[in-house]
Amino acid sequence: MKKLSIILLFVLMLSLVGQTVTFSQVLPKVPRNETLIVDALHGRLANPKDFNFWKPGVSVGNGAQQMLFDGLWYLDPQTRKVINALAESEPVYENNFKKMTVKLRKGIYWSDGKPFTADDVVFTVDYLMKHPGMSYSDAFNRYVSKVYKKDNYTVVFELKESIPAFHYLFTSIVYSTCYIMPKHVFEKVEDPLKFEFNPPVSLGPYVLKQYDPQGYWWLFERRADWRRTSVGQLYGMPQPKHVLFIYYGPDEKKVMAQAQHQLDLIFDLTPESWEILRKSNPYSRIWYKDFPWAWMDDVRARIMAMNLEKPPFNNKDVRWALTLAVDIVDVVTSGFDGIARVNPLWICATESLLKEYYLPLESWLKDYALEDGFKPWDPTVPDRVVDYAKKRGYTVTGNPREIFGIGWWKYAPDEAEKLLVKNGFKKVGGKWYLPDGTPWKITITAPANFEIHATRLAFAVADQWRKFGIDVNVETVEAGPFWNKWNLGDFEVGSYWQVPATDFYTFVQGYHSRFYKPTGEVATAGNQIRWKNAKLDKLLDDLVNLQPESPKAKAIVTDILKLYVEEMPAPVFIINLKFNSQDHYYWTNFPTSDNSYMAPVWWWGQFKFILPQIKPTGRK
Amino acid sequence: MIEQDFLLYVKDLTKVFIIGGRFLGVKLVAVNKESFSLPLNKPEIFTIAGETGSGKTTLARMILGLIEPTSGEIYYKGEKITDLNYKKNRLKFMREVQPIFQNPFEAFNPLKRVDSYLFNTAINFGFAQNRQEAMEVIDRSLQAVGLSLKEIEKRYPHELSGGQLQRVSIARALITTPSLLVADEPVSMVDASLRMSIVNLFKDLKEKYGVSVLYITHDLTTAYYISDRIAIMYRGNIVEMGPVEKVMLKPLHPYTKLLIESVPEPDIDKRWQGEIKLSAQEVKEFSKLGCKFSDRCEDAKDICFKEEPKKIFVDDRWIMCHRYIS
Amino acid sequence: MYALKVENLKAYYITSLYGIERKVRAVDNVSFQVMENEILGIAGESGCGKSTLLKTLIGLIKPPLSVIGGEIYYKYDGKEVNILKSSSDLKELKWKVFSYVPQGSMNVLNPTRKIIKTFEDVIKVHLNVTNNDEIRNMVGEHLKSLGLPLEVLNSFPHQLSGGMRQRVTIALATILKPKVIITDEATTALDVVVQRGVIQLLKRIQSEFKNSIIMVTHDMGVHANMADRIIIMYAGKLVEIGSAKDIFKNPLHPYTRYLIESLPKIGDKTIRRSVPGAPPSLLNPPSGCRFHPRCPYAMNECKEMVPDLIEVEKGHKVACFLHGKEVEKV
Amino acid sequence: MNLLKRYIIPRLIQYFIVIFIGVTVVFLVPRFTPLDPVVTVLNRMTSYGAQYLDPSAIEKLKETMMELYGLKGSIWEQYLNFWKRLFKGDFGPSLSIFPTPVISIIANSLPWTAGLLVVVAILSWIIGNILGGIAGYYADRRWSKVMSIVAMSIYPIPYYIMALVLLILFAYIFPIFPMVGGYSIGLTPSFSLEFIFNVIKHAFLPALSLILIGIGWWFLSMRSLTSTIVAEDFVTYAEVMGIPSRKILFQYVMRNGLLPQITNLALQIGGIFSGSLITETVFSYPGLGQLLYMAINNGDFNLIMGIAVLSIIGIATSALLIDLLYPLFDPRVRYR
Amino acid sequence: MFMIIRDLYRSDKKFAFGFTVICLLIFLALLSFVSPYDPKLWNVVPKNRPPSLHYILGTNSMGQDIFWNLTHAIKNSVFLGSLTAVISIFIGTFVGLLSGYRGGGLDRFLMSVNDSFIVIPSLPILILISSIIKQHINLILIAFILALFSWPWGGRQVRAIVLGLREREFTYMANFSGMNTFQIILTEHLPFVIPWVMANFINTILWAIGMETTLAIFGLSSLETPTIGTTIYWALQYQALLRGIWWWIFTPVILAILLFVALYTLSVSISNYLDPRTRIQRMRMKEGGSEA
Repeated sequence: MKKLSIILLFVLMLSLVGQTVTFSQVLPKVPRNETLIVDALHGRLANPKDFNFWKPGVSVGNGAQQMLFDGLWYLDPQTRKVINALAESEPVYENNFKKMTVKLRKGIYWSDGKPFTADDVVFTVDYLMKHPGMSYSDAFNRYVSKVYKKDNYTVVFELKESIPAFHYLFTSIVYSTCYIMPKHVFEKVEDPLKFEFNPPVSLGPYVLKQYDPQGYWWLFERRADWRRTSVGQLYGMPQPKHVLFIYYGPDEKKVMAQAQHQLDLIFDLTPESWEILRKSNPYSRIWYKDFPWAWMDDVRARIMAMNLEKPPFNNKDVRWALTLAVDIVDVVTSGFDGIARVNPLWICATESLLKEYYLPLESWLKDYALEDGFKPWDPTVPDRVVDYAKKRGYTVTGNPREIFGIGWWKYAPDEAEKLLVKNGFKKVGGKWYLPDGTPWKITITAPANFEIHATRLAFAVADQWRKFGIDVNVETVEAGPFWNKWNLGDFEVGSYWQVPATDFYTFVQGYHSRFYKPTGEVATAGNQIRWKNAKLDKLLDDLVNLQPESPKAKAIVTDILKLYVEEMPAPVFIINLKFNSQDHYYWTNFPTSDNSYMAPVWWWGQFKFILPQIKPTGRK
Repeated sequence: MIEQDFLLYVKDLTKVFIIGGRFLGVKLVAVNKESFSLPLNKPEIFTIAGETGSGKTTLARMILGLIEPTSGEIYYKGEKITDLNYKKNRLKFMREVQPIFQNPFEAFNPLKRVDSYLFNTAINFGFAQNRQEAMEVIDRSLQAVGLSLKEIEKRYPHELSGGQLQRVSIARALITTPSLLVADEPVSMVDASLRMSIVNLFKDLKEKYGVSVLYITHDLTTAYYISDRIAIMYRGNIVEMGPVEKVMLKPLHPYTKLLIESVPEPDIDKRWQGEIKLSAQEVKEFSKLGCKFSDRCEDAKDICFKEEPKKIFVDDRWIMCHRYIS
Repeated sequence: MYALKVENLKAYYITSLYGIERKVRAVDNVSFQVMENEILGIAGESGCGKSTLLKTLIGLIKPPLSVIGGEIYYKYDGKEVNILKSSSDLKELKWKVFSYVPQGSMNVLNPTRKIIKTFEDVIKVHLNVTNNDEIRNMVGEHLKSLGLPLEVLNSFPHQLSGGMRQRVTIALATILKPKVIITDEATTALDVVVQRGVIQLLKRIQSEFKNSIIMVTHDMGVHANMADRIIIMYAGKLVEIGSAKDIFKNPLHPYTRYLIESLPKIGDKTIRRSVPGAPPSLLNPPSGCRFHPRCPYAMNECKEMVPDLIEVEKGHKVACFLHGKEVEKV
Repeated sequence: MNLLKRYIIPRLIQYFIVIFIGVTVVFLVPRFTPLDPVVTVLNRMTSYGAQYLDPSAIEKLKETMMELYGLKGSIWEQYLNFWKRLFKGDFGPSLSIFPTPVISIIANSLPWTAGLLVVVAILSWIIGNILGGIAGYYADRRWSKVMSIVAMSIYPIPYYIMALVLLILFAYIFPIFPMVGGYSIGLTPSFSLEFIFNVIKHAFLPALSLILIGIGWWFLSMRSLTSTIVAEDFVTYAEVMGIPSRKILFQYVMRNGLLPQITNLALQIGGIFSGSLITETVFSYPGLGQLLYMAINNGDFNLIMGIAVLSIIGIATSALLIDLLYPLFDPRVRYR
Repeated sequence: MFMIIRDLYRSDKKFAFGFTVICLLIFLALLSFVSPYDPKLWNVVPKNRPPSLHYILGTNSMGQDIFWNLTHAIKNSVFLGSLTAVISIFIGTFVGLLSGYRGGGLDRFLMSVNDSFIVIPSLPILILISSIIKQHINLILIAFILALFSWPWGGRQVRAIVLGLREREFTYMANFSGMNTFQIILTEHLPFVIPWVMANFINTILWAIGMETTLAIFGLSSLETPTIGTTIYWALQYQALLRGIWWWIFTPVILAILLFVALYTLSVSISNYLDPRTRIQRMRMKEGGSEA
């Protein structure tokens, strides 16, 4: 035993020495410096050869949507810019949003040489409508009354009702969208549910060269006719000749792989894994050059969702009290080592949305007072986090308010106590009792293994509430059961990611009381916290008839955000962190904080537009 | 009903075992349609003698109800044993018929005190209501075998000699005042120097307490010494059965003769001469046609190899041999 | 001329189990000789030490058994070899000079190998023959001479009957024609007819090879039938040695007398009595003559002193104060 | 005929009963839980933001999926349907990667699982038993004790840690072996020497980690088996006969000790169908284990059932086979 | 009892070793009751400190003292293992005794159920069950689930032994002494099965601790309860291995090894001690009696 531990210690010593050792082995047959190696989002796939994305069970994050498919529009959340990909321009609505006309880009060809035309778009919609069980089938049947081409490059949709955001079905906003099918392939397919679409005919700038039948990797090769794609027309040649999507396994292995320069882009790491990588590979970078490194412009934020139908969480005062009982800086520093951007409102505090919504609301927030006159806003949060970082010896460059957020709610246990006492709660011997005299116990439901930041937030918040005097238990739940509990409302407090960003318009629709489902029924519309509010209904009724990005719509969004603060249905803590590490050893000019031309996201479809902008370093 | 006139009446009893491996198992007729009886009013010691595998132990276990016969019937005082062995009647039956086993060190669980079996028997069969009463009952039957409760109380089997243990075992059987003891090789594991103490005990039981004994043994010298009647078994058949003096001093069946000649006598003037024929694979003999002994019989005739001989009554005994038919 | 000589042998079981130490004097100061070309019977109750004696004779001395004192000499190439002194000598002697037929042949043959394999092993070790055909011929010859069927060689032990297994074991023990064959209750578990066959086989082997057989059994009938000389053991000691005739016709020791007289005979229904009492524990053997608690003739001196083995007639020795007053020297 | 009636048929009946009970338990366990594959799939879709739909469209989608997944109807109906399909050798479509048939998913991964685990099972069985036999026979020797201590110390190391340490050692610090996959990217599967060598190189670390743990187990059990066999009469008699100890060890002691181990080996080989989850996770090695884990996480009843049923049939069948074939190994069972 | 332990301790080196280590571990487990920190709380001590006088085994990345957490881990792991073993052995032994003694239809029925549980692949089903009931999971529940899959092995083993005992003469003797089935299996057969049961008991403890570790590595255990498994889980979560926080990851591993070695040697010597053969030998040695 002693021997064993000595050997293992020796191993660890060597690991420090061995960090610089490079060994080319993952790709013996393809030149490494012409290849970009990307972490596969979904891990291992059980059906790696299936590229029929329009089937419900097919995942596209492992290269298909980035390399092979193309959609009409992309909305980049980092810059809030719309990229017109297959569409030449933004859609034109007529007839009170009951008709949408799309102009298509010309000179685009499928990888098998067939031209891309309006026929493909029309076919995609018609075909999916005809085949129930396929993705989007139900959606199109619900909205589309007719789709036809006006000419080879113009498509007209006639809709059953007024839908100002219909084009979102074809816009890649957060993750994926309805990509366009090749008519000449699918028209021969009788049962698309049995069709594997392999080899895939691509519209994107790459073709599938090889894949692992066991689902660990996919190798893509740049099309010789890359110019005849939307990417080629808009941004020029994608730089890597090959792109390999590969799943290395657990974080340890991703770290080791990037340290050996065998993995250029990683989806997401734990803070600890990033710490190791940061120290072992000087070429690794995420977003900020220094502390806090991580990319914090993701399109979801982490909340403590309370089931508003379960007492005492149906009481606004209780929810506010629980919010004020949390020292956000403590949560951020103990749970995340200070690597976080606080996110007080019901919209993500991304780089662009901070400017668009947060700053205009700042003065309102400062003045906002609870019913008893207590002003909860705390603008000192970013400075306190910076203080912590300095104490830890990190350097922080840049504006703390842009990095760490403009502020959060005060840590005010006194006020929290006041709110609770007002509602009949009692604190005896440092422990809280419910108005009925029983000890107050809260169970926080958190994801077990699949969302590590949510889990850590749950533990950190639990820590805060315990210190406040509540008996808190954290139950960590596996993905399957977690979704079930989450959707059925089988939780008191749930730690999850649930805040809209660029998709605010569609996202909040689900909170309309029309779609309300009581606890115990599946909340299909996304209102898992069971929030019912007449004021909200009214605002949503107005919003749904406005074009998403119009100034009027923005005003309503702002009203919804205010309403949210008043009601505090679920405190939002921090925006999602992503430790999506880039290795600048073979390739460089990935999007970073000082070059934020696009969201640094390799699992979204828009990754194809980053590829022409990166540069080889010339290292072999 | 004829069977009511007997203490034990065994009729056409057959037991077939399937022995051996899963693929090459052999059907083995351990007991082949055998009948015999013990009289009701006159206690006697009836010996069943034979070699290993002759079926004598199987016979005993069927009588005790430990294994079920393949066919045939056993009547105890006119009642079928298969009926008696239903749960309710089982205790009643065991009160009447008790076993003595071969190896006294095996018959007592080595991890338990010897007296626990005595107390269990006394209480379970209703001969005593409590430990105090049981002690009396037990002591009485221990006295009958020449022991006392003091000698064996709280002792473990290994603390007693084989002879003592076997006597305890008999004393336990006596607690229920049975009419029949089935003693399966009761002395074969007891040292020769101590054997007679057990054998003499059976004689006493018969004479003093009127207990009949079914004495199963391969030891012909003790069989001769105590029994009234004897049955010689060979490969599942009783080949010769009759009064012990007749069968053992004037054996008629060639097997009985061979058996009796083979007993090594403690007399240096009676050493064996010549050699005898032995079988290599006994199992095969069980499924043999004709007389099972024909292969080893010195004057076997053709018919001996083909036909199983019928039983006939010759010179006060039943015998199963072609030589005496006609 | 002796083939085997045992002098003042003391073999004790010394065990220490869970903190309890004890010494079982299984063989206590035993001396005797085995002559060439004789059958020597050793008789006694279970627990008298006769099996232990045999274990030491074949060098199977493993803890907890240990030899405290004494010598065991075999004659080998005209020399006296003390197997207790040198383990390489013991190895040399095994099977060539002495062999062993154990009790319970069921378990002494490897259940997963054919009989011939075991013969091959033995021959390869001791004779440097490596050719399997040659071995097969040799073994075949041997079996034929013993009147055993050749098929047994290709059988597994479980295919054979108990008697046949015992005879195979005897064949195995005699294949190298050793000077001394040591048998331990070799016929005990067998049926009388089979027992008779085995005894006759042993006798024939002895008369053919002119070697010595040590025959341990508690069955006096077998001794009467086979033995040239007989040793009576009681509680780890020799109490009487003599020719078979002496022992049976004129037993001197009260124990021997009991042994013989308690045996029933066919055709004789006179009442027989067992030896009274129970065999003693070897852990704490009785003082003085170990038989005295069971002896009807016990005198005072019997309780205190140990009688020495003295020659009463020629070749007939007894250890009993009824026949001599010599006290054993320790 | 007699043999068939007397032994094989009852054994076969028992075989089917055991499979029936086992499969039923595995069928019921996930269904008596709140796991709902439809909700899981819906959530995955909406949480990745795949579909920008009016909530009412999601309702409709849910209905469609229930229909397609065959989850409509009572449990009893689903159960009957399941057996009907099973008799046709069909496990239905996977629910998480709908509608790929479960059988093709399994068929795709099974060769890797089987290839690795069978080789590992046999190798560790041989090595562990030989070492265990030697250590048990020479139990008093110093080196034997050292071996036992090493085996006792390796066996309880949590397998994940063992695998990870091996990986860090030989794929990272000394990058001798690859970190991921069953063969190198760019190679096409073929029976060429290059490919086979490549596969072996990839399988080396996974196999090594499994063998190390496996050896520990076989070692310990064989050692204790041996210690009882050494006390048997036939071993003592062989010693008395002067047979050399090496021969006694292999022909007398180990030969008898291995017999019970054969049954255990058969059960282990029968159990490979559930794959080796941790190995596959740590070494990113292809196989069934991870598929099963993903299936569990996604509430993919059909895939769980497919793998579990195969596993149950696998173990039950190898138990049956070993029962029937055991007489070939053990003459004691053959003739009695 | 004390005497037995003393005798064993003096005469059996294996026992002495195993017993010493177990006592040490039990002592550590008892220390958990005076632990200055609640194992559920984070950030009670500075993070990532290597072992020192102040923090004997260092601290982890969650700001917990590893030594004090470990005292809880030992207690919980051993409790889990023991509870699993008790349940599993209780069912397995009873089923085995009954099935073996009664034979016939009951035997066939019980063994079919028994075998069905043997053929069900346990790890996946354990993962499935524990992933579903994850939120309610606690050590007692885990113990019950684990027991569900461990009893059949013991059941088979016990049955095999009883099949041999059933034909022994003392069973018949007990029967003819008027004893009923339960009396016979409990007083006649159980003592013979006890050494197996003991060995099985300890093996089940080890198996359960190992299984819990495996489940924990997948995050399927009660993560807030410190056990050997969850300690490893958190250490892996925080990449203790690659970050060189060796004191965090190797402590539970070494603990697992110690526990295994100690329990294994104890199991060998205890089952040897309870073996009927040695028991009889021992009784003989105490009382005298014959041998040789």
